[in-house]
Amino acid sequence: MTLGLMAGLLFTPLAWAVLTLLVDFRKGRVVTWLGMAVQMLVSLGLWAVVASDGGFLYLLGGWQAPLGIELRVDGLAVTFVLLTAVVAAACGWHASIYLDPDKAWHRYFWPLFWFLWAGLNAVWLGGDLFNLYVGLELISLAAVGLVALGGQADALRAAIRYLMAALLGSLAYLLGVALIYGQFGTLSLAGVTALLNSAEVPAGLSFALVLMLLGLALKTALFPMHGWLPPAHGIAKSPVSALLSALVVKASFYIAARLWLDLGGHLGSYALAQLIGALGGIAVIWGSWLAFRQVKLKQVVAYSSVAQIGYLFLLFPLTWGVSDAISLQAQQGITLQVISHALAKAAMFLSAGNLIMSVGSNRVDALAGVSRFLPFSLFSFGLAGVSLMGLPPTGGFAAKWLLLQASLASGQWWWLGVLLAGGLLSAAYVFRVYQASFIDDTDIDHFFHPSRSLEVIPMILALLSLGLGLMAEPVLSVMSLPFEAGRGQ
Amino acid sequence: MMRFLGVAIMVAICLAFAGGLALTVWQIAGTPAPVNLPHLLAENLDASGVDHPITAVLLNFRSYDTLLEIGVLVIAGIAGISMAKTTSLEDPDLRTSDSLLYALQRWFVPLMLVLAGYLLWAGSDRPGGAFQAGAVLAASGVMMRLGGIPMDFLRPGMLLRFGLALGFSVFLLVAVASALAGSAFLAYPEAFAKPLILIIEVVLTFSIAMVLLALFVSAPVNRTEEPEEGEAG
Amino acid sequence: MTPSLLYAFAGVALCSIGLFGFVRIRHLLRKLMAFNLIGSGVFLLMVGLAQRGGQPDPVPQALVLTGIVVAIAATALAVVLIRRYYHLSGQTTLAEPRAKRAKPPAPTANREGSPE
Amino acid sequence: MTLSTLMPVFALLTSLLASVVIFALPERGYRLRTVINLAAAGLKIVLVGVMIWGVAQGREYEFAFNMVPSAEFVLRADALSMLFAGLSALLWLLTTIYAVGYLEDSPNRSRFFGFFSLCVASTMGIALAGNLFTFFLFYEMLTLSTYPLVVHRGTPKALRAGRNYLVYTLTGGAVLLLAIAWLHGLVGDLRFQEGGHFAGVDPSLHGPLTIIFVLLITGLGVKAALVPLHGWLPQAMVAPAPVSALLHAVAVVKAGAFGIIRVVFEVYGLEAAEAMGLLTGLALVAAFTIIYGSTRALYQIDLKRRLAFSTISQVAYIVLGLCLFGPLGVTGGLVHLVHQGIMKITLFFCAGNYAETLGVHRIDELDGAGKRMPGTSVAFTLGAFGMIGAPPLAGFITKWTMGSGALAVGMDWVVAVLVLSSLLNAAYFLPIVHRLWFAEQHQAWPHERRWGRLETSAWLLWPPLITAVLMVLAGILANVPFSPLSWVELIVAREAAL
Amino acid sequence: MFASAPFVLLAVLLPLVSVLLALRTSWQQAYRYCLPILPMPALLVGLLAGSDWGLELPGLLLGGLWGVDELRRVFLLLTAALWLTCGVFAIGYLKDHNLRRFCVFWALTLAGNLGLVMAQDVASFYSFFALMTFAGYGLVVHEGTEQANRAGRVYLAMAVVGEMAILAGLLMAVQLAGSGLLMDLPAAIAVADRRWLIMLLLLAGFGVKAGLPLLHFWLPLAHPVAPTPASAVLSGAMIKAGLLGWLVTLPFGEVSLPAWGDALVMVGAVGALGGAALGLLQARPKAVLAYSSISQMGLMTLMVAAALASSEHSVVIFAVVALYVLHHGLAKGSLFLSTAMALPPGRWQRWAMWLFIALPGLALAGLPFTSGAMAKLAMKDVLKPSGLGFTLAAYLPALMTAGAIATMLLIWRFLWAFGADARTGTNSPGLWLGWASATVSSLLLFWWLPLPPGLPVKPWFAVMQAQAWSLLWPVLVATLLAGVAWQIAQRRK
Repeated sequence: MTLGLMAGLLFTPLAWAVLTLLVDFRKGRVVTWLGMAVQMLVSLGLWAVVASDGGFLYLLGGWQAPLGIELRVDGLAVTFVLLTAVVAAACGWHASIYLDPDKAWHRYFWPLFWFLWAGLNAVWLGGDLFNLYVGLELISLAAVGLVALGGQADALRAAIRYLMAALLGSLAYLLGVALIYGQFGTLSLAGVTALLNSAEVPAGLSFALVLMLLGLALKTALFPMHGWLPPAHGIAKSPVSALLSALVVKASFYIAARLWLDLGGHLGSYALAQLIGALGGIAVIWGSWLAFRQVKLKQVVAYSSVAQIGYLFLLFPLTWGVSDAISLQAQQGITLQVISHALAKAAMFLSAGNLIMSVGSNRVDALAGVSRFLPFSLFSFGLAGVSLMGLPPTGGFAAKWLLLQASLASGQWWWLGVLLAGGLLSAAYVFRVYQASFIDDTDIDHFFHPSRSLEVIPMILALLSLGLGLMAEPVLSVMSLPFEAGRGQ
Repeated sequence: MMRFLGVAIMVAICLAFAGGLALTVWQIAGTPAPVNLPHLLAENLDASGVDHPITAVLLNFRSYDTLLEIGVLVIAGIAGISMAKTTSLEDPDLRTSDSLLYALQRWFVPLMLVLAGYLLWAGSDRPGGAFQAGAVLAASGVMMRLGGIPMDFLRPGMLLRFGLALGFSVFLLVAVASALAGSAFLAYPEAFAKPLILIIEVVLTFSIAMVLLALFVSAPVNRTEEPEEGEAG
Repeated sequence: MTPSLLYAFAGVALCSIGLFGFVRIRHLLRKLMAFNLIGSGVFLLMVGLAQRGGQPDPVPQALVLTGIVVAIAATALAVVLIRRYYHLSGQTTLAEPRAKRAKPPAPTANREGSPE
Repeated sequence: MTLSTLMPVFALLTSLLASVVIFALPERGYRLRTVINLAAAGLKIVLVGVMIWGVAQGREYEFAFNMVPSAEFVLRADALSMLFAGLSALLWLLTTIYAVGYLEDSPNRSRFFGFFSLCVASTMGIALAGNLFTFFLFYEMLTLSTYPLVVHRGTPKALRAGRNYLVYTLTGGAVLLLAIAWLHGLVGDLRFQEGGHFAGVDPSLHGPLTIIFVLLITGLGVKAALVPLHGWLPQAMVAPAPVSALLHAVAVVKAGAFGIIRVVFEVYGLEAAEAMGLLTGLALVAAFTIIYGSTRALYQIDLKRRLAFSTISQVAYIVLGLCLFGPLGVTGGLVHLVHQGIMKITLFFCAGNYAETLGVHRIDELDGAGKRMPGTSVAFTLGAFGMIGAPPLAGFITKWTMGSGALAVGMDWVVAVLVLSSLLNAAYFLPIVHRLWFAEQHQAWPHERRWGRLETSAWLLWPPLITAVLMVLAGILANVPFSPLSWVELIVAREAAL
Repeated sequence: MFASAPFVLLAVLLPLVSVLLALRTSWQQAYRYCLPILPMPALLVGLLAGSDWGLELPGLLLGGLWGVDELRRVFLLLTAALWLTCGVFAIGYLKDHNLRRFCVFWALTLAGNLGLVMAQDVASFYSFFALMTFAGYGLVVHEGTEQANRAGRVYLAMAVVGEMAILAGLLMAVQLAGSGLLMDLPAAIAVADRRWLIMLLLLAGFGVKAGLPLLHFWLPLAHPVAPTPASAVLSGAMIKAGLLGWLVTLPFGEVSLPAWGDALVMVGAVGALGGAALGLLQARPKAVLAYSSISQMGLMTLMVAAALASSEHSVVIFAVVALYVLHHGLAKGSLFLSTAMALPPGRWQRWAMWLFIALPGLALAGLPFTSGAMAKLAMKDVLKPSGLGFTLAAYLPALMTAGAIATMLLIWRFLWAFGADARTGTNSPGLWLGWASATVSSLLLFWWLPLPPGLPVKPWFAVMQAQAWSLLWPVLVATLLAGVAWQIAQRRK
């Protein structure tokens, strides 16, 4: 049964990419809905399988680890696959209604969308270093394609800047892979970890890890290297920016986290961990401050992504040199943060899209009076904002709570400041938008009312992010399932 | 003054980077690799259905990489085409009527096609294979295109998109077939390994050539304006 | 100091030169070429390092092949984007245009492709 | 999942579901919305009543599941929570009736009533919370659900008040989260337990525990409007009357005070807090707040701002009562939680009536209002005298028990504070009463609205009268079994028993 | 015992329930006519009460206990009688402007006054005391003139401060006594270590109401501005509440406090003489009467001082104080009512009217065969210095005579001032009936009212004849002085 699921998971996105390439936008829309349903079912099935009897290794092409490529299907990976399924389905559904079918170039939206989805799945499940590189490339190029789709000069400039940053990041990562392959002779992550735990470790190799983390940080837009993200996510179409902010950025972080959890213990150092954590902290403060000052609504949400990404990098200091229990708690916290941020950010971008479409301008102060005539989208924007702020009962709060506990237990109390200040600052820019919409100067309803279903999707995502707070326990239970290597072929 | 400072800093960073890298390489060179992959490869080579090790790795052991890599190529193709908004790629005024080039083409194009064929066939036991053949084909296409020979299959229509997708979809179908047959994704059955790889190679060659050519030809001529989301108009 | 290590160190040199070029150069196409330089440096290093044990190791060469194809795809996409960007805004660098709606400049005589 | 575990959840769900349904209702679904509102309020009172009866019999209502690996979500109905739950359930019904009348034809009422019942749901959650984690959860939900109510009118002033409100409450929330997380890290997940946890704690923990206590009190102090943190309350008066009535008399302000009660009583425990010398500091802050609030109230021209400052000083009574350490003083403090709620909501209802019917917002425009609106003015006068602490009303009971409690413990300066604050209360309430009854109406009402026979619409008139009667009864029949005073004595008895 | 309970409850509840009459403007006139009916149940309780009448109200406040003992019975009689006569007077006096408001505050003050007399537990005593004070404010500012508002403000400010002092004192006392009943307080205060503070607070608190010097400022302001029936009640019954407060809370009979006795004597003396001196300077008749009340309260303070100083005599002194309170209340009530009467045109009726107005005044001064004489005699033989142990006891008789002279002078001043602005005309029947009943009750009814049991039983009329001269000479001296002053005034005019 698991084989069928795995094959389905790998096959469907690529097959649908090709299928949608051959048809135009309208027919592509119908095909995509079908594909989304299949993908959702497969992801759920896989999640259930892993939830019942633990993670397993999936050998592609039947070849054993060092020679062939293996896919590591453990709790964490499956949780991310399911998350991708949910968010991508929502964004796809929203895009199918939001995008104007008559434009000629929109026919190419669906193939790129499916390739992106395939790339994401490849990265979540990847167990082989070089395979991860190719997956990353797949995602980057698809994302750049989506950003540049039908765009004007600004969109293209953002796309190029994004492409350059992504490529440089990938190459840095590839350089690291080359060094590790040179040292260990194997490309499989599990193999390298086993070797590291058993044999003595040459000191020099930490440079390779630093390189890889640097590359991945550049692709995740960590603080000093976040220049490319706001224009790219800000200018792209709303469903695209939702996809980018919620999932694409997380892919490179996911790889960095896996590397850190497996190789960090031996190759990393306390100074490196604290440096990355510090960069994360600055990102939270600086991102929120810039988000507060943006004039355009989508730029606000984009900079908020930069800030929220800062939280993720707190994982590094909190899992280095601490007891397993604390490290597990930190991992759970970060997983929750990733999931709730993905859901909330997607909801925020989609509802921002709705608001912009109805108001006719993407400036924040043009939102006056929306609260009276278009409360539903605004309400989902608010709910998503609440989750970003990490206020109860949302998932953001559960994540923040776990991170607070982990940083307290590990004695690194200075992360408390970052966590709390981040919450407050994000409250600042969310409520600034809210305040702008509450101004009630016009009685006439001159707003364009988007179709009902466009407004429902962000609300569903926001409610999921809200519900996550209450349902944190089962989600986390699967994530931290012990990984039994080698079961199943 | 600022420029000089910027350059100086950048030079310093690059030198540090180079130094660190060199040091790491020197240390790695010092210690033997614990896992001897080539030896392992040699043992399984016969099971891969191809005698040339690189092609075996490419199309059998790490065939998933190749599949995704072709995907990357197709994405580049799609993105390239999506840029071109003209109805036809074949812009009439791009055609030059230079008789010398025309004559030269008559000699070179067939030669290149034969070369591509050879490269494709040699892949199984000598260096060569789908990528090299595809590249040569694309080069010949470019030459013909510059020479002014109309290539209507390059017009953005069903044909172009089908060409792009052909190679990738065949590869995908083969991969899924093996999965449905019970073994893992992309696991060719022992006996059919060689013919399957050959089919994939051939189809890939065409697709790669098509993608590269499409990318070259997609002249960014644009007439309709599409305002950025939320902009006026 | 087997000859393969020589390739590795050459790769290192190429990488650092490429990095310098990539960061400093403003013009997009030249930046792209610098990127390709880094790429080949990395590939050289990968193969060089793996070969230090004497006989050539096919796996990195296959990887390099794949890497090259990916690099080609990325470069091709970049070129298309740059040409389109140039067509739309007449800019060859990523700097923000001064005036918000800068009208694309009149095409210079030697530009290949159809006059606008 | 027996009935006793689900009861608190039902109590919580009544208003949660009500708010969801109301949000979905279209704007013109007026009748349906009112029916839902009232039904939900009535159902909630019934549920709370059953729980009160059950708790009196000693039954245990508890619902728990662990929401996040290290912390669990606990809803528990004990005597103390029933006090606050009962108060907010009762006053929610009255305020709903009032709000229906008040927002007769104003725009987006669905949004208003949706957030209104959401806010009461979070208040109910705060009352029923079984541990600090759940308490914090509902504490923050309260902030979020009250913000839209404060900025309901959308005027720039309201928005500024809303922003100010958020800055205060969110910062307070962050500090509280820090404290709870630290406490959680230090001693693990603490359920509220009568008698508190730190009775015999080893002295080494005293240092951090004191700092945590200060942080907890600061976090809770923001909502309880203790002096340095009270800035948001007067400005939030710009909200519509039912909002300022329910929120600033019952929900928000009491949540802070209730939190402080929970922390001092059932987390630290009175003996431990006394041993660590925490109570004296708190008592000083509370005393200063009482005096400061009353003096500031003297200089307010706007009626609702004066009531706001009076709220600030009155809530500090509760905190002061806590610090009196003896059973009597604590009883005084707790019973004031109920009494002040009833009295203050009466005053806000009347202020709302004056604003809605006569368009009067300033005190000096109130001349002769007694003749024009006798019903409301009688309620206001009773409320005013209650606040002053004139016997036989509810305020007197509180001051009497707190006074004797203070003397029993030997803190005589507390009696002086009580006397001084009663004088100040008299100083800022009696002139209003004078204007109501004895001043002649010398200029026309700013913009008067007629409702036929009654002085104002029935929806607006009955709630203040009912709460006024409640207040008088709470005062006169203080010793009747289920009166606030005897219920608090039950709580203190159980608290002291351990 | 049980039969009395509903009566006691009715006595207090009837005025409270009557407030409902104010709901409709149409019932306004009905309310006016039932004003005198309100105190009737209380009068019945006063007349028929046995010494152990009581009503247990566990639910009320902190456990209520209402009841009447001998001391309270006299106060109750005085209060009920006075409110009855003034109620009748009010029917005629009141105009329709703000009538309902007046009736509501009248009823509330009456309820407070009656309640505090009958309350035996601290909570209800203090509740009714506060109700009377705050409702009294309504009566004081009824006219609504600027002067009335100013007087009201002063009245309220001082009253609230007094209330707070009482609250603090009672708080401490109850906390020491451990029980909520009034009768346990004196014992607790006697043994309290901070006894001086508690006694000071209670003395000052109730002193504001009783008009002690330096705490009396509100009295001369409030009385003239209040409507006549209100000022009559205010001066007659409400001031006595302060006195009652002292009697039931201070530790008489527990411990003798000579020091406190001396202090109070001085205060009483200053009150009596100072009040009279200031009274002479007033132009308006009601102001003069107000100061006369202050001086009379000064005299009563002397007796309280004596009781405090020598605890063994306190029971007898209580009885004399009660008698004096009764006498002063009724007399002062009728005097105040007379200020609002218009003099009849006819010469004979005019002279009769003057005589009847003067008689209560002369009674105050202690004319033989009047209630005043009896009160003065009882006071004289109870304040004999020999029996009392404290230093200033010797001056008491001298002070009493000085007091008598001062009172007589004040009466002449009152008559002169009344004569100056008296108007001739007809009075409405309500006014006649009210005034007549007040005067009759002061002069004649006094003798039939049940006297406080503690008094030594004596053939009072025979004693008066014997002591006639000692009673008369202060009156004659005062009349002589008044005549001289009148001559000087005539010549200067």
